[in-house]
Amino acid sequence: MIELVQDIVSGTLLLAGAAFVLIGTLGLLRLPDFYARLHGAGITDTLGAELMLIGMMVQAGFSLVTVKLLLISLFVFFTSPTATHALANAARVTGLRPALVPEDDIETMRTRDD
Amino acid sequence: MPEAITEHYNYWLVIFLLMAGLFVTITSGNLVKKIVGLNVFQTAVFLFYISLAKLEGGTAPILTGEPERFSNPLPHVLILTAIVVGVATTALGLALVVRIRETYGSIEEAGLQEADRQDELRAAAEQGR
Amino acid sequence: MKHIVGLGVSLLAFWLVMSGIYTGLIISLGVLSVLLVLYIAHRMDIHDHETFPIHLTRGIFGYWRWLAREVFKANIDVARIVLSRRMRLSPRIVRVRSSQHTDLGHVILANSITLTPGTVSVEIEGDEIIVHALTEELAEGVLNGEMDRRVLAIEAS
Amino acid sequence: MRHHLVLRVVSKLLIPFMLLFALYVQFHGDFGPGGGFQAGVIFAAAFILYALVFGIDHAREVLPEHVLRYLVPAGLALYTLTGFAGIALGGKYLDYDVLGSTPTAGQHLGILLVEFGVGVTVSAVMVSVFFTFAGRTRDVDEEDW
Amino acid sequence: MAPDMVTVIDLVLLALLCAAAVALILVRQLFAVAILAGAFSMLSAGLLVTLDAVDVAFTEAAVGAGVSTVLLLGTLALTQRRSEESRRRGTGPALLAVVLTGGALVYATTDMPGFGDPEAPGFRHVVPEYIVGSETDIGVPNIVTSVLASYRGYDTLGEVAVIFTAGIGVLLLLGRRREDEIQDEARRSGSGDEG
Amino acid sequence: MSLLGHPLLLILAIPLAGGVLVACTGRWPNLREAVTLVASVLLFLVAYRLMEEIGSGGRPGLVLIEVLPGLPIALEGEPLGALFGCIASGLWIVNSLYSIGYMRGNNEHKQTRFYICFTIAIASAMGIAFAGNMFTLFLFYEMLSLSTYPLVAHKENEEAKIGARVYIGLLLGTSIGFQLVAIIWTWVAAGTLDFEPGGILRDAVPPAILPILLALYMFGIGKAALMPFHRWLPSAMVAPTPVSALLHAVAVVKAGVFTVLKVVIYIFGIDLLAETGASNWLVWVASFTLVTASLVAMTKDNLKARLAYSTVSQLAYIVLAAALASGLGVLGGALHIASHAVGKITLFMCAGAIYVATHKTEISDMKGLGRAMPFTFGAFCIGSLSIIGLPPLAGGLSKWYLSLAAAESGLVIAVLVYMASALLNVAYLMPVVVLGFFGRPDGAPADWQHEPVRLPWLCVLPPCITAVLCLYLFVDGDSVIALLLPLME
Amino acid sequence: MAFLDHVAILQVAVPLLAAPLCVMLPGRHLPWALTLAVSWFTLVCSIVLLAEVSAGGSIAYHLGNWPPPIGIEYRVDAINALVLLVVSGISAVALPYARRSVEHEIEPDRHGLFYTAYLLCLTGLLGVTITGDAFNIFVFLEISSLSTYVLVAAGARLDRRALSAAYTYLVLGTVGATFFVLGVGLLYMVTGTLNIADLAERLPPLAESRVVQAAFAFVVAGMGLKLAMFPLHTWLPNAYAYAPSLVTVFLAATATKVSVYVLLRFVYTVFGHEFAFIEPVLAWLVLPLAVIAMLAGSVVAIHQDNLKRMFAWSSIAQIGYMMLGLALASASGLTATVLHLFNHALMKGALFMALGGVMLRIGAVSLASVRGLASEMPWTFAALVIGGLSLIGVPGTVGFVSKWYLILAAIEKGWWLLALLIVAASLLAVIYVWKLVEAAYLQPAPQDRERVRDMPPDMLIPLWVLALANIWFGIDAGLTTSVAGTVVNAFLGGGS
Amino acid sequence: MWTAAAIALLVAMVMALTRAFLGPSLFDRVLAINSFGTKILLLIGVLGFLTERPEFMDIALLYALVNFIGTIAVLKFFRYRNLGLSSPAAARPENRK
Repeated sequence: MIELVQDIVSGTLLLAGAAFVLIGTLGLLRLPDFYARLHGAGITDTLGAELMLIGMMVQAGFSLVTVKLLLISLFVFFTSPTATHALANAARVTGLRPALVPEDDIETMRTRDD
Repeated sequence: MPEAITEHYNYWLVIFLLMAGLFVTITSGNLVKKIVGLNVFQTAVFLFYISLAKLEGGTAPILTGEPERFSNPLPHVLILTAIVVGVATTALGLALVVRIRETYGSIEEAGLQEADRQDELRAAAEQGR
Repeated sequence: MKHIVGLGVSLLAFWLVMSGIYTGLIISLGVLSVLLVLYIAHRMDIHDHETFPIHLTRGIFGYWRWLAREVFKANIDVARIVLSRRMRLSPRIVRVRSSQHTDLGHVILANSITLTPGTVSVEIEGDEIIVHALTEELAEGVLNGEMDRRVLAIEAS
Repeated sequence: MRHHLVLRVVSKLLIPFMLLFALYVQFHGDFGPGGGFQAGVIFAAAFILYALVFGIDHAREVLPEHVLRYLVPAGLALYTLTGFAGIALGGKYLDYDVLGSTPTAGQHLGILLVEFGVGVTVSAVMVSVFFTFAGRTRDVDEEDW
Repeated sequence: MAPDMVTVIDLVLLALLCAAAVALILVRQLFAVAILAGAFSMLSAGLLVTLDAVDVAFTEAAVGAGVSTVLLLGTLALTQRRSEESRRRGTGPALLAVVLTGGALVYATTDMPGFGDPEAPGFRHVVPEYIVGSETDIGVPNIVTSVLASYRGYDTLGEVAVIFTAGIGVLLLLGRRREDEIQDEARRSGSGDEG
Repeated sequence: MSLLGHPLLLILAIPLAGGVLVACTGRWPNLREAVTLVASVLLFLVAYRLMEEIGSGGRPGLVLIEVLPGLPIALEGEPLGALFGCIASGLWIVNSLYSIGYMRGNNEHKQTRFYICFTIAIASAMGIAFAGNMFTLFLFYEMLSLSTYPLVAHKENEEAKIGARVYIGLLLGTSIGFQLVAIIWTWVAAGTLDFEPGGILRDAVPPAILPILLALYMFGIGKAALMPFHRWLPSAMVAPTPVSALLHAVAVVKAGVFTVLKVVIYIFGIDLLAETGASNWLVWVASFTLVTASLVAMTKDNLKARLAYSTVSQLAYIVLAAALASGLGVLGGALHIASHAVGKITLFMCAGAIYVATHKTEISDMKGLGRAMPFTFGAFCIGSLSIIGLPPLAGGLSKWYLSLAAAESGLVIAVLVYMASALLNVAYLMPVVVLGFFGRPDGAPADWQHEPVRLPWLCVLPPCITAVLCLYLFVDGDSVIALLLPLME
Repeated sequence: MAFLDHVAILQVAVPLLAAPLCVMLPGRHLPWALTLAVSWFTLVCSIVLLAEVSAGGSIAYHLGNWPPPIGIEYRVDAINALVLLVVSGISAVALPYARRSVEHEIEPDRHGLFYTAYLLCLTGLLGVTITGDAFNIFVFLEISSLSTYVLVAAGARLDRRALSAAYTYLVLGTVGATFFVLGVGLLYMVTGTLNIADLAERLPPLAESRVVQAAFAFVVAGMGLKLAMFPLHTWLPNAYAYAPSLVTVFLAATATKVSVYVLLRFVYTVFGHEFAFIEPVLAWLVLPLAVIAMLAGSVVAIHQDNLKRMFAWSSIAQIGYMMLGLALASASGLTATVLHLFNHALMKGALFMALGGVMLRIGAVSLASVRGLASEMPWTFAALVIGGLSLIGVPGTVGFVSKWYLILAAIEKGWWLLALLIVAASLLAVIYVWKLVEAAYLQPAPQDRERVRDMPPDMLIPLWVLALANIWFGIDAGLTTSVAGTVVNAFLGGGS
Repeated sequence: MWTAAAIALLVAMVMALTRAFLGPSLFDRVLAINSFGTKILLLIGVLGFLTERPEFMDIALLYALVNFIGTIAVLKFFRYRNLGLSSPAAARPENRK
């Protein structure tokens, strides 16, 4: 009985996570410019990954694997926004312009004293 | 799928990989790319070894206390060693590329050959006097 | 000192939960390893409050709960945009005030912004965070200052 | 200017765990995947991260070059000496059986020692390779960019 | 059911690897080459996991994610970003060599034990002794470790020597600062040599 | 007899030790040349004693070291070798004397190197003379080529360089290219390389193959200067005259024809050749060389060049004799080695003396010179007559036996060639003598017409000695023939 | 006695231990002294080993005390004892020579690293030679190769082309090693073992297997790259020409020899010459390539101006000789190969040592720059001439002995043309050696060159040791031929 | 369920790799690869469950820890054109000791 619940819960989480991963990657593929794609990738990294990891944790029950999964999710939680930020920052420093941003915003970017 | 394919598809893809890596290594005119090609080539060979270690229905060769069918651990060991060798080669190759760039000002094979030729001519001219 | 002990304890815990093998040898090796890492951390000079924000533990879980909800909502929004046939984007760059007093606070805010899909912090400039947002609504979500307040709150605790 | 605030903070948080994870991998090679080489690489990766974020000069202060100079050969020497220990104790080269009271204990000790040797050399080499690459400044030609 | 899925994953990863390899042939930008190399490493790590080679996968992951990309970028930082190759030289002979290599291997595959075939000699000879011995002789659950460090510990010693060599080599090649080198150069050409 | 005192060892050791001593005493020219002379005299004494021992039927042998399994460096005395050794060592004394005069008279550079190489060359010649098997012979043969290279290139100018290049190229080329192959073939076929009376190839090689093998040997022995591999001889004329004497008379070409005879007698066996007719083709080649070289010699105005072609022609005499594959032929060939040696060395030393005195090389410039240098031209005359084959000079004896052999073989061509060549000899040698004594110098009068010719006595004496030797060899011909008789069996 | 029990492993383990110690040593002289001591120690080991196995037996040493197919085994028989002797002997002779040469050519603060790399190279070569395990060969091959790349690149201080040469060598060498690994993998696939003796036992029933055939192809191709078999030789000339003198001496004398040894080992021990498919490969592929190498290498050598390059090309030709003997697959042919392995090391060692001395004195080694130098450096050039004569194959030198057997092998088979081609190749050698001789002895010295002294005695003595060895083993070839005979018996006599 | 997750991940990987190939900017590639790494991590986790081997988690953990080093190197690469020189942190006076 418990196993069944475990299966259902973990399955749901897993599939939901997988769906978000897919959507996020679709965004990565579809969105028009680099800055926009960052957001798409963000979906994968956050909700998709975390949900899947939680799903796995549920499946694993109380064990060493769960602990490791928990650690993984923690680290992903810390590193993925950092990486995204670093990348965005690098792009900005190099002067990559975001598309579809109103002029004045671009000006904001330009006036940086780099 | 016919048996011949199911039994060997893995090898064939690995072989394709190997050929691609070798191709890049030989034809690329850029020294860095050559090294990367070499890496791909080596990786393909590693995968080849690991493929031949795979056992149908087997599992990672770590004893768990239950009787199990394990994939062959020996190629894994060999490839561990080979990967290390590969990394070492890559590091050394890249270091060489850096030095080449510093002394020649180019990391293109064509540029290098041209420079070497110039060296030769200069040496000949110096000694000719 | 407080920080280094805190770091040590958490490292030891990390080892113990990871290890799963509790023989004398392994545990003693673990202790040695933790000591080594602490020594290196000491040399690296990274065992200040930023390394192991032990002082934040009280408020952080509450914040995470809130953040998780925000992240979830934003995710749905962005997912909808991605899935829509014509992606209606109005990307923009906005400057978000970041009223935190510490670097750590700024970082928590910036990372939280990045974590919520639809907004990515591009740069921290003084007391402002430059954010790229996918749509106007999403930009509003960070501009309203709610996140800033909450981060301030845990920072203060 | 406070670029990379984020990086700095997150790295500070992560690096100790990476280091410890490396050591975990080092000492749990008997039970799961991993061993000296992998541990060495991860250990080095942590250092590389530190050097990337805090600068190579800081990293050199943490791990001075003269220390590195001895760490690089130390691991290999440890490994080789373990081999010679086998001979000294009446066995063959790299014979671990004679190292301990029982063959199994000897094997354990031997494996521990050699894996540690691997780890030390690998991490030291990786770090020093990175240091040499990153520490080599070059006048940037604008045309290259 | 489960093994089938593993097979599918295996196949897809391999196909992606091949795609990455082809892309590598086509790309000119060195930075993209570096990035592709990273992808390549990740894919092969994944593939190695599906092939049960966890230790190898672990190594590949550590190396690929931690060191090689950084090294490649470091090299690019010290050299240049764009590959200037305008034409490929000697594609004909190269293709011949490549095709010969591939042909020889494909020729060999027609006679090989099948993929995963438990009757392959590799599973019959020597290895059973490792599997038994790892527990009885050595007492280490990870057979790879016991083979690596004990049965074939000497190979591993060689491996450490190789990595040591690389370290020494890089130090010998790049260990001096550029300024020292330029000074050395000037000194040599200035004073000349005496015996 | 202790090994160290073994005459066969001494025969190698004396010149080599002489070489070392020369190297050590290079700074004091007088001492250096004294060493050379002492060594040459000692060597001749040993060689003479050996000849006596062999003449009385002794066959001393000595195995030095086994290089490869079954292939030792072995020395062995036999009549032909004893004769050659004796001639070479004897002429070395004369040539040393002459060298001293020539080198000093000409103020040549790097004299020490010259003397060292000279001693090594003599040692090699001795090694060839007393080689116990084909392998040892080959070893010393190559040593001879190499040690004479610096001598040929002695002048170190462009001309010398090119000449020496041709010299070493042809000698090494033919010896490695043909001779070595032939030797190895022999080894494969016969399983031995020892010199054995009657040959070692009987039943070892199918008769059809014998001519090919013989050709490999004959062309491989480049020192015998069989056409078309004769070019090195004229090229080597750039060398100082003592060297030319060494090449033409003492060591090199003699080593060549000596090897030819050795191969024919001890490897193939006269009988085998006679039975199979494997050497018939050689008759033609040798005859062609003989006649052609003589004709070419006539066209040369340079005295040394003319003498060089004369040598090519005279060598062909001996090869032709060997090709006749008869006991008489062999005897004649052996005799001709000796007679040509003394004759030719006389001629060369005379040519050298002329050069030292007047720096003249062209025959047309020597008109009337004989009157200024009567001794030199007198010796030249005797030498020429000996070469031509007039009794009572050495050449008369050898040519007599050669003609006999040709007649005995029934090969008309051989007879014709010998006869024709005697005439040709006259035609290219006598004009020198005639012009020298009776010619009237044309053009501007040369120095030697006004003041007496200054010549070191060491340049005059040696040709006179050898001229006398020409006579002596004829007179004492019987003892030489007695020595050689065992060859005819 | 413990030393005798463990001599096989000490041979490799001692230099391997010395390498990390060497890098810790300060200064310039200590690393050199350590390297010297280790080299001499390995020489002693290899002499002991050779003495023990020369009766035809073999020594086995089980590393880690695991019995062979399970663990790695060291197995010494006549052939690898001989190669060990070559490697350690050349190293032992070269090191006294090295001190000044390295001081001249390597930056003063890099000597520790340089000698460490050298020790690793030595270790690698010895390890490849002595091991009885196919994969272990690869590992030690890579130790030696990686250190070789570094050592070659160390020549960049004098000529930057050393860098590009090292790079080319690295790429091709790695491809070669990877091919070799692939071959070994295929063999493992069908036999389940990596031990060479075990492989030899398990392969014969698989003679028809295509996997084995492919494995053979890969091993040959891989080793062909490593040993610079024509047309896979492209890395060699520049690598030898621009490497530091010591490195050229050591590599030219040993590195390719070790690869030839590995190839011999695989063709004759692992596969066994009775394998049906090997004969045609040898006869129709290796043999023609060897002949082309012999001729083409010499022809190219004739046209070189840089003397190190000239002799590097000559090495390619000489490798052709070795491959030819191997491909002839007869007793004499193999004898020739084994002898030439040894002999060529002596010649090239002496030649490159002499050139190193020239480099030391006048800083260049082109034909133009050595004009008239013989009178200033008489001893050096005398040794150079001896080496050159040996290269030509003049009797009384080692070159003659190997050429003798090679021609013998060709004639035994009745292949006249081949015998003539071999001879023709030696004649080509006459040409390039003579170019050098003429330049050094017969040309006037250039005006702008200052007069120089001959090499210092600590460099001359090693050089002359090798030069005299060239003559000694050419006159008394008993030792080498008896070892070669043992080897050939083991390879051809009654299967494996 | 695991199968579905695995397939979804594979599809996502294909798409991410496509983005990496397409570019157009370098940052797009890096982003794609970074995201690709996350997927590999997840895939390895899923594989661990598929084959019931918990050891795989260590690999996933490794990726979680080190995957972003590459991205940071890219950042440094673009920002400072050098991996070692003048780090941002070192540039801060207060951080210098």
